[in-house]
Amino acid sequence: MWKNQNLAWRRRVLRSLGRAAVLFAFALGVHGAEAAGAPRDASLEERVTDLEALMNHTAPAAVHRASRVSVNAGDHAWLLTSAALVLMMTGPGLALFYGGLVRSKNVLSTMMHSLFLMALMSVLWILYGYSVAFGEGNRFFGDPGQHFLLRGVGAAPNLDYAGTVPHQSFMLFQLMFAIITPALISGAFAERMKFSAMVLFILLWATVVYFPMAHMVWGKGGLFNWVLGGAIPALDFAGGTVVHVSSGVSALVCCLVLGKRLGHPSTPMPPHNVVYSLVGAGLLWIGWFGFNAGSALNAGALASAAFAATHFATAAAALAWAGLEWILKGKPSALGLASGMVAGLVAITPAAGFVTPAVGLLIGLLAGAACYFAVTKLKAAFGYDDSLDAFGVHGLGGTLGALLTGIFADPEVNPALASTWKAHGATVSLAGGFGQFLHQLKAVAFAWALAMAATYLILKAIDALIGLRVSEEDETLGLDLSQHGEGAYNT
Amino acid sequence: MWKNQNLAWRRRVLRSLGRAAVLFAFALGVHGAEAAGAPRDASLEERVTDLEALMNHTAPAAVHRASRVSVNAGDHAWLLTSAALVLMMTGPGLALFYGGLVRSKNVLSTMMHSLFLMALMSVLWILYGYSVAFGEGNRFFGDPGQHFLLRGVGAAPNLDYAGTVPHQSFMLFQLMFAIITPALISGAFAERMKFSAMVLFILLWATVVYFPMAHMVWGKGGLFNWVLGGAIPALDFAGGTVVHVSSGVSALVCCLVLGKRLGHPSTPMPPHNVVYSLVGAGLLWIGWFGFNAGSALNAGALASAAFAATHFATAAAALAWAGLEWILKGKPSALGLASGMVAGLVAITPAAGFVTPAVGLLIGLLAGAACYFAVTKLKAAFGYDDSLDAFGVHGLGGTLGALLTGIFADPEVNPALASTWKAHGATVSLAGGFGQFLHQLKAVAFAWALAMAATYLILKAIDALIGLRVSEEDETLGLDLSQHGEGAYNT
Amino acid sequence: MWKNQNLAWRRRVLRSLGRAAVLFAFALGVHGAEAAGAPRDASLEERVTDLEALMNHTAPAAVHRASRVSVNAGDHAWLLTSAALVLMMTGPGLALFYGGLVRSKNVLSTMMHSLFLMALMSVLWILYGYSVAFGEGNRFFGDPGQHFLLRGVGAAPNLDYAGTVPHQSFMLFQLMFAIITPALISGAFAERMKFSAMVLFILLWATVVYFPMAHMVWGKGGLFNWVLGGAIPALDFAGGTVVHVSSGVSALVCCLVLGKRLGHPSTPMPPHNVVYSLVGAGLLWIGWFGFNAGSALNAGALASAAFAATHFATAAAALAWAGLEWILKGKPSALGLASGMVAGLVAITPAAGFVTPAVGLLIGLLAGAACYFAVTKLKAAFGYDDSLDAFGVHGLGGTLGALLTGIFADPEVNPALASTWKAHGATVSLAGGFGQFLHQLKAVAFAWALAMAATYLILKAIDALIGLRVSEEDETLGLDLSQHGEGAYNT
Amino acid sequence: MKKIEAIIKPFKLGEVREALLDLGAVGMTMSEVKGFGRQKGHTEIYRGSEYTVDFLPKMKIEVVVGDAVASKAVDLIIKAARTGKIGDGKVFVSHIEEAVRIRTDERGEKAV
Amino acid sequence: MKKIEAIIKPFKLGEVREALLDLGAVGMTMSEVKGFGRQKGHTEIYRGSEYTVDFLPKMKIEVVVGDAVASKAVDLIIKAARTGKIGDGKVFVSHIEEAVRIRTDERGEKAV
Amino acid sequence: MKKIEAIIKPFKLGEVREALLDLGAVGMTMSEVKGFGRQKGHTEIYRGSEYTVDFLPKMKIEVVVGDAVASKAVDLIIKAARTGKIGDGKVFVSHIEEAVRIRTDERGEKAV
Ligand SMILES: Nc1ncnc2c1ncn2[C@@H]1O[C@H](COP(=O)(O)OP(=O)(O)O)[C@@H](O)[C@H]1O
Ligand SMILES: Nc1ncnc2c1ncn2[C@@H]1O[C@H](COP(=O)(O)OP(=O)(O)O)[C@@H](O)[C@H]1O
Ligand SMILES: Nc1ncnc2c1ncn2[C@@H]1O[C@H](COP(=O)(O)OP(=O)(O)O)[C@@H](O)[C@H]1O
Repeated sequence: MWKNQNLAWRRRVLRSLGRAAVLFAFALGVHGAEAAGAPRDASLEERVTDLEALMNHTAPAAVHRASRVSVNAGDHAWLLTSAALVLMMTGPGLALFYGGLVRSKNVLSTMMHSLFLMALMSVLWILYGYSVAFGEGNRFFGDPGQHFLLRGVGAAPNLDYAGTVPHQSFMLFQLMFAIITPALISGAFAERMKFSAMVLFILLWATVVYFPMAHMVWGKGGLFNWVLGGAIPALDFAGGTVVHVSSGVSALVCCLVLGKRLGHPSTPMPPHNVVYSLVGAGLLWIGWFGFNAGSALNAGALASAAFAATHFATAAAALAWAGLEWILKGKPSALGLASGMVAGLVAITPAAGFVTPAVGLLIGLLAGAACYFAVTKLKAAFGYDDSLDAFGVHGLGGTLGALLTGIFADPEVNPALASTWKAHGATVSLAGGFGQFLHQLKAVAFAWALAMAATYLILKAIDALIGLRVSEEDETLGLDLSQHGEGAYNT
Repeated sequence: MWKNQNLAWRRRVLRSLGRAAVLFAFALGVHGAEAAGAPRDASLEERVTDLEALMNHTAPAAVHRASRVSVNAGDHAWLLTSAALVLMMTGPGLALFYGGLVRSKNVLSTMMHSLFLMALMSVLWILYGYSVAFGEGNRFFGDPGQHFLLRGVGAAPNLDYAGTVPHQSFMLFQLMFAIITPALISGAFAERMKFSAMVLFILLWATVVYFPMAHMVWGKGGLFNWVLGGAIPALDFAGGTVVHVSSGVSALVCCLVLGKRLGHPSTPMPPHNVVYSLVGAGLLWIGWFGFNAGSALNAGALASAAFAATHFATAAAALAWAGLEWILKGKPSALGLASGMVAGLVAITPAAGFVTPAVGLLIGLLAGAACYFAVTKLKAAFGYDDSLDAFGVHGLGGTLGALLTGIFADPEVNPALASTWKAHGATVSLAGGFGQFLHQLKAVAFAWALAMAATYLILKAIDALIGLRVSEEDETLGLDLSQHGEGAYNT
Repeated sequence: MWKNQNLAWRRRVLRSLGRAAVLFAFALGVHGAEAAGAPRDASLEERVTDLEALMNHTAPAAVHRASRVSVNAGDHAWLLTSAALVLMMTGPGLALFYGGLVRSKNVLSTMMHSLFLMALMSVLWILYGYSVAFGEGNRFFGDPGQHFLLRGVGAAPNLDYAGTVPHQSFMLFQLMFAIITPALISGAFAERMKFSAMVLFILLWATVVYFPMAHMVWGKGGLFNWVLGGAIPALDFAGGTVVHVSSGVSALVCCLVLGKRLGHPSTPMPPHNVVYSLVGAGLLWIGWFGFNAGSALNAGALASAAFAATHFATAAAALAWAGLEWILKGKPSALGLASGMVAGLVAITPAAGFVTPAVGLLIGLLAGAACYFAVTKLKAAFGYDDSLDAFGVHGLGGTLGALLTGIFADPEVNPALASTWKAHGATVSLAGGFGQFLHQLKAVAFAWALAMAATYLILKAIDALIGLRVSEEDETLGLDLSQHGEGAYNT
Repeated sequence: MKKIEAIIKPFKLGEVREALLDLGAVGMTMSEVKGFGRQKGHTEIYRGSEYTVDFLPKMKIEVVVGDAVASKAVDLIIKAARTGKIGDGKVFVSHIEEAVRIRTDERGEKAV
Repeated sequence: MKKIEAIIKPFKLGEVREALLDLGAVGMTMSEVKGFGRQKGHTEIYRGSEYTVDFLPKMKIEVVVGDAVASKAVDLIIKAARTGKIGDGKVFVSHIEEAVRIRTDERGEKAV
Repeated sequence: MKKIEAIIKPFKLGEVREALLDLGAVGMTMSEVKGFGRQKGHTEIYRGSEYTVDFLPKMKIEVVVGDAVASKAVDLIIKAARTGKIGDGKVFVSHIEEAVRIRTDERGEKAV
């Protein structure tokens, strides 16, 4: 009785809030539909077995019978912590890392790329992004309306994705990835893209590149999903193809389509505040523990392994980059060290939960060296103006990591590798080797192709529609003033 | 035998430390009085039921019988993490957010407001603050001596407040709230208040406003406590009235009593470093997950719901503020986006554990818009100089959030709403609606009244005693040099 | 079959990577050798007892029988979070704290000291550092080859060190301590040491001071280990002797051997950016919760106690330092407050898990005052140039804390104190008192002696070999340009 | 033409600018400088080491004007910048031989 | 000797420097200044309070040259600094009585 | 009166100040500038792009003194600022027609 009145009241309030409210009221009405049935009796032994399962980070067998406990608080604590860490990577982490690298007249606009996306991507996510990425659908994307306003995403774990934590927390954790990925691209078009064009670009890019890629690699039934029935099982622990290849390759297209910054390369454009970039790099390293070890989706041994591989790869890549500078240029630079860190973090991302710390170290060394040469030689050779090296670090580092994952994936680190392999027959080997290398290659190639084609088309469309670049005058004045009407530093 | 010698030795050492030591020795002596009796036998079934209870974030029934396990490590991990996150909101979060907004000659004094309170409030807390807030007492405040030097606050959970984590950790988590609340006020009197007056003001304000408000809303038997027997059950998940209304309204009184900064409004006083403010805002967003999702006091489904509502409200409010700027001023600013974030975080605070993500989004939209107009129109219309908009954002955002909580609170998100409601009879509805709206209104009105009256009286008293404002000369020179004898930037 | 092919393939790839690969292949081959035997049957009661044990943060008795669950996810979540927090202390925490204190021409080189060590120490750790510190060996150091490339450090808990989390996570947590300790020293030689000499120095110092000290105090069978059979049981919860005495005393030797900075003390060398230092101090405070409360190695009551003692000591020390400035100099400074925080954090480190919050407060007060006088009077009296007061704060604060731990250690806070005490007979008392004070004194004296002797010899050797100091010209130009070829700030 | 250099207290910048605008000046150039003079500096303390900062933040305004208005300009600046307290600053006047507007190549008084 | 002071748009610094080098100048000194002139400033908004920034960032180049090359130098600077848009800046020339190279104590035109 | 402008190496500021004080100067004004000269700049590298920084940080000291002491002042400054290494800087002397102390309206040599 009262409840109905209550709902009616709420509806009255909402109606007065205009058209948008219709959507909300709908969502409010359907919320929580997934309530579980009343628990049936379970024997004491079953109950103990259920507890043991949960403490081993597996959904209790009891879930379809009479689940008394469904969330492992330790797993959940780690997942929530990780979600916070991953968001911290974008703001303030990436915002500072990128913001320090540009000239002082563009620092706010560059940070805005990251900070605005924290808001924008969250809204896309709740509207259709999560549905496209993790809803049920075909092998390319999920049903865009399935989780509209997050209906059906509640307290109960989603057994397909993360059996011991609330589905809602899994959704939140994944959102943080959807936020940082497009923000990474912004390194390529910093200091010259119109803010309105940036917003439109990311909106479309997320819709046709990120959400589908996430579905293909991590979504149930996705083309490249290695545990939930993908035709081409590709290993991507925390986002080598989904996050780094997709963003890094799109970044390359961005700087090619937008063209160079005024004055590049004749005028030097050194970072206006390297301290910011070092702080940003530090926060990225810390936050990346949430990114990679959080991708275990529980606080078990796999999280530990991913944490370790991440850490040693990062250390090794930092030493590789700074060491090469030392050898080749005579001095190791702080920015070089920080760049190496990021390169290592990128390359270990797809591999983190599949390889030993020693292999992590090796991947880091290779990534540090490869990205160093990409940024110093390749960019110079081809002459594109990748302002903050989004392609050199994320595109190439991600590609390298994704391919090496195929070679070094180790069932002793991640036992799921062994079992899945058998399920797929002898020709499919997930535990490293040439077979898996080919799967990785296909997934990477697909990600390259999708990112290049989609980015190119979207940019061309936006250019025709509203223009991509700010005017020469605005670029000279700086984007902070011309796009946002504010200056970062005043006395 | 030896133990007595040991105590004697300790006392000897302590005595030599002067009069203060007497208090300490007393505290040392009584510490740990709450040791549990020896466990009595429990059946295997009882033991399993106890484990299940604990894993479901409830204190085992066994606690009065033969508790073998009393802390859920997952809940505890999340609570400790949250406590750290909430402290991070004050230092460096708020310190940077506020510090960036002032002129460079006042940045240290502004950061000092936050950092000094991290120390000061902690000492008040251990002396009497925690006792007043969470001790047993009347409906307005707890017995100030009950937990002197934290006696009686030990390893065993306090079943009234948080049944699956050590009482001590609950106390720590709550302390972090007591730290940030007065620090929020400092935005109103920045750039002109004497440091000594600030210290005295906060000391008194915390004593007569914060600790009692916390008791009334969250303390056992408090007037507005909705689960532990309050006469006017008001919902305040993580501090809408306790934290934001109380600080924001007091902020308004502060800027009215102190008067404008020299030169305001004819001389523009733009932020000296917007980058700092953006970093601060990012850290506030991250830290607020600890604030709101930590307020679930465990790592269960409620933490997940609070995390989600917080996140989407913040994103929506940021878009609302920046969007309004874009529409009305032609350009969305980075500082506007960041201000919107804070507005959303504030408004969702009382509602976080009671509403769905979709409602969170709605609250965020409303808060972003409301605070935008408060800061741009209201302040200009009334002409007070709220240096950093503590009232416009915290006072109004907090009020809005507290009232909306009454409307949108949803028992499907927080089942406790339904059960408590029944316990209070049909006239009392906690699950949203007009009845609850009235309760919220009363609590908010009470908080407004208390904050206004107390702040006014305290300020007047201090003004008479030692003066509130620095001299004109000191204000011109800057508070960093005049109050603290140091300059922030040197070459 | 396939597995062999797979290994062969991996080896083929690796061989082509040159000589280094031999080491890796070896490590890869032996990885995971510690696989447990198949579980034998356990009764239901045993299984419940095992779960209870684990939830009480103790390894299940079952581990040698038929362990079904071996990791407490809550404990693990807290340990991983703590590891991330401790790394954050170094980068960006310490990097910012120290970086702000130097002149702008040396900020990158100073931050580089911290950031480079994040990479360097990690590599030493995986090669032999962890083995020397925590491997089995004699009372002074562990077998350097035991855990080469982390073999034998896997998912299973190490029952000697941390029974409810993966051994690998314990190793990671300890690594973060090995990173920050040498970074602390850098405060003493900032603004004048050659980068190459710094690298060589830390490499040797970690090898002969840090890893052995960690073994002696925390390693199984170490000379000063109080729970695993040390001859002189010294209490050092989170690193009073291991971290702060060792680094602080070495810092003193460094500034004596290197000599003063050009212009010291006639030319004032004020911090170039106090804001950075305040942010750094804030991050240190937050991160230190991981350092100290994480050192409980689980999320039980001890973590709560360590968290509380840490927090109140820090608050008290900050007030003590700023208060002394207020009384003696007329103004409390922001940098003074921050310095007090660090002093409190340092002094409570050895005591954190052994003392009550009230005693924490007391230790903080003493540490704040003691370090204040060390930095203002002692340094001036002796005239050494400890650029950033690494000795005054860490050397003296650590010594004070380590000694006070002997006096105030309380079995009601840490029950292990009582039990171990009995095991050693009546003459050995771990629970505070004169007996334990003597043990502490011995350990501290040993740490002083080792740090002084080793640091002196290493520095002299490096000076002879490649020289310790940059040229006068380079020092005048600044280390950022002369050592790293980059400037922090550009327009 | 004359170049007037005025070293003033920073917070007086607005008033001096207004005064010059009232005079009809259409251009001026300003820079942040540090001044040493009778106004004694302040003491700062960093971790116990106390030292005096003698150089205080000042603002330097440079304006080139025609000979005719120079002395009027000086008077106006002085009036606007004065607080009567020590440290108010100085005005220096010197001769400028040539002035050119870069945009148009106009020379002499037309250019200022 | 003459002192040439040129107030230019910051991004023109490189070109002006090249021009002076071409002339054979071996030294110059540059500082960041803020200019007020016909080029109107821009509006900034912080949390709803809008205000005009009249002083725009400019670069001041000071170069002391021998009398012989002064007018040539002025012309080169003007050419290099011109965009033709308002706000291009000014050049002022004044007389220098003595110049000394600190290192060698050389005086006069040898010193510049 | 004469204006002495000295462009010196930043770390020599203290000594130059002392020298001027010894002479009896009671005021001076200082600013941070960047100098280009024979002293070659240094190379910086950011992510592989190497470039030369030609403009080095210098300190400019301006002091207006009576005609009588001008040459003495120049000598003292030179002595104090010299390291003998390239890049020591320059001193320029020019004529000042009028000086005014804002606070008191004192004019001429009394004002400096
Ligand atoms: N002889 C001088 N040459 C150059 N600048 C001067 C000279 N005397 C004073 N100044 C400048 O004028 C400022 C104010 O001078 P000061 O002696 O403090 O005050 P007052 O002129 O009111 O006595 C100084 O800080 C300095 O910048
Ligand atoms: N009379 C003046 N004295 C000193 N500086 C001037 C004067 N007039 C102009 N300036 C400087 O020249 C700059 C450009 O002048 P402005 O009037 O904006 O452009 P334009 O010379 O192209 O008309 C100004 O910003 C200011 O720094
Ligand atoms: N002709 C000039 N005009 C203005 N400033 C100059 C001139 N020549 C040199 N300087 C300034 O003097 C500084 C030192 O000059 P430099 O040629 O490097 O050394 P040195 O005078 O010892 O040969 C330069 O960095 C520049 O700031």
